[in-house]
Amino acid sequence: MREARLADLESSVAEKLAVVKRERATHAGARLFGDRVFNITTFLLALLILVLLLGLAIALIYDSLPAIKQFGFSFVISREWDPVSDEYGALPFIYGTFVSSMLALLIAVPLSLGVALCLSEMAPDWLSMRLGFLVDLLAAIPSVVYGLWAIFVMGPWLRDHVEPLLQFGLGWTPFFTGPKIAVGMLSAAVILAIMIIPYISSVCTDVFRVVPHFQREAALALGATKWETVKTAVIPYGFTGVIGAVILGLGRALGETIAVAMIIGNSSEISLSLFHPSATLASVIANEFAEATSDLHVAALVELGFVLLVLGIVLNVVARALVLGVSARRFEGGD
Amino acid sequence: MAAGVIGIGRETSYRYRKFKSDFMMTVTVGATILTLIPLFLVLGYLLTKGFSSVNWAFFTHMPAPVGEPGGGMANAIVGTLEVVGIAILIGVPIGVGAGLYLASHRADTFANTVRFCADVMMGVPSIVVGIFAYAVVVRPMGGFSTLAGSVALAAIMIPLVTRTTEEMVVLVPPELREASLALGVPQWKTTLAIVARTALAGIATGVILAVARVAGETAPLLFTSFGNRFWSTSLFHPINTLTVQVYTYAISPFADWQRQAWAGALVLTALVLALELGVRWVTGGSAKAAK
Amino acid sequence: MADTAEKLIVKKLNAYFNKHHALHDVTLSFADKRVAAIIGPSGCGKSTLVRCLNRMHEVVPGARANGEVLLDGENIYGDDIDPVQVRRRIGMVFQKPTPFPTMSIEDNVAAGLTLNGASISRAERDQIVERSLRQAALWEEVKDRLRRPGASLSGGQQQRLCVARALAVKPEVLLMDEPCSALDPISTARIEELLLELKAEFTIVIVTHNMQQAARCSDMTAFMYTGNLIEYGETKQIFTNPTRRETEDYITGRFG
Amino acid sequence: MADTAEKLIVKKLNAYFNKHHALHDVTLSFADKRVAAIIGPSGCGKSTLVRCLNRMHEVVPGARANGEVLLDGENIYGDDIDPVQVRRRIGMVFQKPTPFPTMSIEDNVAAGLTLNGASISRAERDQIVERSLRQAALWEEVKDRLRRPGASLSGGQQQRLCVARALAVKPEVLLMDEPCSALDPISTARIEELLLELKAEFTIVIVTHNMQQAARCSDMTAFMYTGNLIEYGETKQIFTNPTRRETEDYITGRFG
Amino acid sequence: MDHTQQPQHTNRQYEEDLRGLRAGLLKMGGLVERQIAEAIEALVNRDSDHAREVIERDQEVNRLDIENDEQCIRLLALHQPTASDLRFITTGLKITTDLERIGDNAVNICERALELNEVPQLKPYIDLPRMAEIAQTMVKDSIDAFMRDDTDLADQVIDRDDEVDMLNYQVYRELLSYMAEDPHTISSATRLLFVSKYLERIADHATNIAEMVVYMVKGKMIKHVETRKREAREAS
Amino acid sequence: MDHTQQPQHTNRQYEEDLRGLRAGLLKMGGLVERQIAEAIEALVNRDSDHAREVIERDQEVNRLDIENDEQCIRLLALHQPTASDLRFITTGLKITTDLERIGDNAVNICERALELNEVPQLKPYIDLPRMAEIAQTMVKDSIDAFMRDDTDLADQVIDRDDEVDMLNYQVYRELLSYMAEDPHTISSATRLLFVSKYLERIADHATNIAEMVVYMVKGKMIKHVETRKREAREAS
Repeated sequence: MREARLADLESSVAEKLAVVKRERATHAGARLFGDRVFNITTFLLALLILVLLLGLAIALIYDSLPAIKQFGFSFVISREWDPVSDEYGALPFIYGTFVSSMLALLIAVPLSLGVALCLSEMAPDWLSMRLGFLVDLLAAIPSVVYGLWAIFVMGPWLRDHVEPLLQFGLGWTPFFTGPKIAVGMLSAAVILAIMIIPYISSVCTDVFRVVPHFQREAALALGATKWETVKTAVIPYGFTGVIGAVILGLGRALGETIAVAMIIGNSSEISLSLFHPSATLASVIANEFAEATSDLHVAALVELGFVLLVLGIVLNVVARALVLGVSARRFEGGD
Repeated sequence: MAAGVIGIGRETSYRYRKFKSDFMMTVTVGATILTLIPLFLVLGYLLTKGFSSVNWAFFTHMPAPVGEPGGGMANAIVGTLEVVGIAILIGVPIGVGAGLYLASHRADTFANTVRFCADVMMGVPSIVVGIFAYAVVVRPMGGFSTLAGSVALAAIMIPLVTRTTEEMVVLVPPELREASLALGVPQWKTTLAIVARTALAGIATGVILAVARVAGETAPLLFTSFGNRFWSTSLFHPINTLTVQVYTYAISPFADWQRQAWAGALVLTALVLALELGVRWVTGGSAKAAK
Repeated sequence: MADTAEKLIVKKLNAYFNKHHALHDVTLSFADKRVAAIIGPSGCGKSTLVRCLNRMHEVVPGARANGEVLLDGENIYGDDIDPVQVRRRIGMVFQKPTPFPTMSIEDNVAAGLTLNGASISRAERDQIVERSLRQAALWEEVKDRLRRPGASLSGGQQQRLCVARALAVKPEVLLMDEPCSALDPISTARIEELLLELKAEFTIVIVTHNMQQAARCSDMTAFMYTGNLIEYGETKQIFTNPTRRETEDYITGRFG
Repeated sequence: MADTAEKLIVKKLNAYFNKHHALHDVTLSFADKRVAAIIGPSGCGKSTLVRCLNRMHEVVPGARANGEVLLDGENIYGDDIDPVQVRRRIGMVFQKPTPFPTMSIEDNVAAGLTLNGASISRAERDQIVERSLRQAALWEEVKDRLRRPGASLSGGQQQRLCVARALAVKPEVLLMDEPCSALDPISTARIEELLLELKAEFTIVIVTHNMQQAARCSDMTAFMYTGNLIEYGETKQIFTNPTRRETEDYITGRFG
Repeated sequence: MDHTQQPQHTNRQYEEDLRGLRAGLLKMGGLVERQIAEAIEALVNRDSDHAREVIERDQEVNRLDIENDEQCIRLLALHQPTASDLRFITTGLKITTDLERIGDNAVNICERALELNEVPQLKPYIDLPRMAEIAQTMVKDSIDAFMRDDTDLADQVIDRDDEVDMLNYQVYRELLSYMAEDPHTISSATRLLFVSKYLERIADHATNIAEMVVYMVKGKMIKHVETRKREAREAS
Repeated sequence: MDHTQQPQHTNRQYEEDLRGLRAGLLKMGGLVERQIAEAIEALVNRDSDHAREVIERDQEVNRLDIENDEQCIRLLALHQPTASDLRFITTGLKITTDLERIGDNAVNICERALELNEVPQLKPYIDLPRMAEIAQTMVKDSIDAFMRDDTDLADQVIDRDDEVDMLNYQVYRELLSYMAEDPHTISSATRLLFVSKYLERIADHATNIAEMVVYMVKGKMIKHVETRKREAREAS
């Protein structure tokens, strides 16, 4: 009984398979059609990304044309930024961007490496997961929230506790002179550092975690201590990734807008003192764009945006070159 | 004779090596603690300062004029959801489709160019994307609008989603693709039903993280969706968002507004963290892979 | 058809990876209901040969092949032949077990049918799943957990699941590309045993870098070297009295 | 010291992974200048045993071991013994070749020496590098490209590079944990040949899942099963006339 | 380590090939026993046709010998046997040769029988059938010992060889006296002498098999210890 | 496929073990040749001490037999030989048995010699030394053929067996006539008959070796084809 039913089933299945096969034969064209439609659709979507970036560049160039025509190259070397007299030079913001970012990296990179090594080498798995999660939370907090906290909590605290100390110890240098106020270059750099640490440390942690366990074991088996293992096996193996992480952090720092705009003080003066208010490319756009009335002012701000875009592209290319260079040395040798 | 070359006497003393190792490893622990302090401080202030201003009115009322106490951010909350929602509708299909394309064309020049563009886009400061949206949407349409804000956020999301999708799909072992082809399944169906399906969890995670990221953006919205003190859900008018509202209130000199800013920040942070936590809860902590 | 008819006849098959000429004029034939093993040192073209037999070779960018492969007399490299169809008649199992991770055990087995949109009833589907799993000697081990994910099985079970999946579409020939190289000895033994059972119904071609495996479970053995078929004959003859010096040297462990 | 003195004596060694008891009271000894092979099915504890011999076992979280392992009579599990120092006397080579990818070939070989920043002269360093590479039978192949990265070598060469690296710190015992399982047959043959040369100077313990490999190149063979040492004896005796039924069954392919 | 009780090989082809070898050897053993019995029968009954039949049937023995050799080599080449399996196969390889030579000896007996049938019978055969019976049992027991890994039985076979040697010596003395009495009988007697010698050789081959069984089971070569003992006895 | 010209094995231990087996077999072959020669020398010279020496030396042959067997099994167990190596080893396994039995036959000759020395010499030995010489060369050539994979030489050995058979028959006829003439010689004559038989057996063993060499080289069993031919000749 059961056998008979099974046999029936079997033959009906066989029939259906045969039908499917026959259909296949007649629908070979349709099948290829499916492949073609799919390929063309995804191709067009990919093309859209190309168009987006090109459009971005073209729109920025086009909108900044009045400023480019007016100031030419002097735009990037001029220290004057005066909307009242329609006189625009970007140097203070380029300086501000550069200094605040570098300072932030200086603070963030060592700390990030420390965090990454602690999470990948020291903490047991369960703890490492939780700590890593907390660090990632730092990255998730919106920058406007950091800005808010910086204005009301961090800035005043730096002014009251850190800046006097710095001035006492290092007041003889040009970097720690002038009145101690809550907003300024130093505050901006510190908040930037706090904001980029999770990015750098999270990438570094990942990079160190994917260092194969056998690489560590190889070093341990040679009689290495924990630190020697890190030095011999872990850091060199992840070096490329660490570079990538630092550049990623730098990119963040350069482009960060709102938190910086809220704490840097927005002054278009260039001062060596880190206590002095300053401004970055992004912060000045954020502050002035919506209120800019003169066409030249808007064009100048767009041109600042264009400078930022160029910086972003350059950084990306440099990162690629560095990373490729490192891996090329690794895999092809450099004698 | 080479025999004695690495005699123990020549080596740095083992005691010193051990000390150095322990010291360095302790330093890393210190760095971790130092890093986590700001997190707890930020969260602590948000909770203490924000909670006192969060009440029912905050969610249901419109912003109050200067000098009048009370009021809320109802329009900003709805606005944020609307701007971000439309950005998802624009950005996710493009990002996922382009990601699939990149994943199946790893080596050709066009794909490499697109991949490069996506990477550059990710590195472009969000405020620059705001200028772009201003140039292509705001100015042609004659004014700030919800749509302009969404376009800006979508432009930020697209490269993120594209690259996540590609990476997740590439992680799918090529053997799976071959196994499916060997069963006589056509290419496109293999890509969708096997490869993309296998990477789905990762792709979804990436998408959610991208959403969390743009939901916290302020800069690109400053001169696209701008801000609106009144109720608006129209695509073509300015719209209020949490981030812009918090920014405006934070830099205002009024204590009432500053209090409101803390409350807004708390809600905003809660929203973003909820997305992050949700992803983590769903994927069991493997959200890392999506970055 | 007689039991030992030639199921698959390969004539002057050449294969390339871009400029690299990977197979040179390979000519041999595989008998129905027999296990044929292909052995040879790494890079000798044994995997390429077997991947040419169901047109999987050309899936890799830059790879192409020409020559004839006759399946029951029909050239699968003919102009009007759809490779997708060929692959339904000639199944394949790979080096690494490749269960589809998002699918349950039974969905994996039925994947070849459902992905091609065959409309089959639940009962039919269940029956095919059971038959295929039985053929792959996996039924007893998994019948109580068919809904569990395929990836929850051990490596050896996963490989047998892949065999079941290949069998579900009722192929005539089964190609296996080093199916045991990722498995432990016990799982390997299971797969080898399975081979002996499957040959009652299928034509089997297995690529292996393990000479002993070829010796243990094949009826015919082909020895390949630098893309050439050096010798093809009965396994016992190849292992006790090969006619070519190259085979002799390889078999007895006298490598270059 | 006589040539066949017991170099390493293991007494009642027990090892655990968290709750799992991986080695049960293992007692055996390894003679100087001999190759001992450890065989057994997957999960029998053979890798665990060999990793206990230079205290690499405890590197894995949750892993611990107790018992005695006497190296020249000194218990390496003694209270005042630091594992880091033990590992300089007992070298190890792993399953996968593990050259440090960022280092050149010569830096890889010298890695064990320069770990702690010990200052050795260029000449001394070169000399050790050459000696170690010669011992590992790799010198002729790489002497013209010592500055090239270790990862540029083939798999088999990488594994010999790892052997050279282990030898550079002049260990007394060399442990090998399935050193050939990731290699092709020709590279495997090279490593096996190397073993025969190295035993002139070192005590060698090799774990292998390949019985034939143990047969080919060891003097003594230990058979392990479910964490127990079942039998230990001369390789020829184990393979022709084992005393324990379990060994017999495993050796002749009568699994479970 | 009785083979019949051992767990099966995981590789079924291997198991089957081993079984094939066992069957081949058993069959050959049985055939050879029959050859011995019938050769003596042909001799005793002076039945030349029967003798020719036995000679003809030796081809079957030779065929089995080749088959068993091939099977052993097949097993060695394809299955890489070790331990007890290896000892079984190498012992099989040697045993098949011994069995084949026993077969040859049966043929030789028949050849002598044919020659003897040309002349009148010398005397009634008493000792020779007895020798043949013992030799035949020894062959049977040695094969049984082989199949059952039974060293006790093998030891018995080895012990019984003395009996055959003694009978052989008796026959020899008896025939010598016949020849001395009547020189006409010399031709027949020497032929009978050879028959006795053939039987003694058959017993020797059975002993060899038994010794190899002991080696196979215990993995220890005993044969030449025993041989020397035996030789010492013979030489005395 | 001369073994000496083949490329080396990648596994040096394997190569060494194979060389060890070749050396062991060569040594045993040489020793056995010497045993044959000296046994006949002892017989011809009626030198009992010499005969006892030969008998004593058989222990050495037996030792080598065990050694070679062990080496073959070692090779089979540890190196999984195939193809020509496998044929070489299995042939070696069988050859060592043949050589050992040749050694036994030499011992038997000496035993008869000792017995013969108790009584006066029957007649000068002419055919026996010639037989011995041929048998000895056959043994030597068969071993050479084995070592050099030389089937031509092996064929020669097989052919030469006929010569020995013929001589054996001659000796047999001659001794029969002696016995018929003088019954007192019966005891000695039968012993010489046995010696002749032993030599014939030695030649048979050499022939067996040669046949196996042909198998080894050509991978084809020829032995029983030849055997049948020979048997046909003998029976006629």
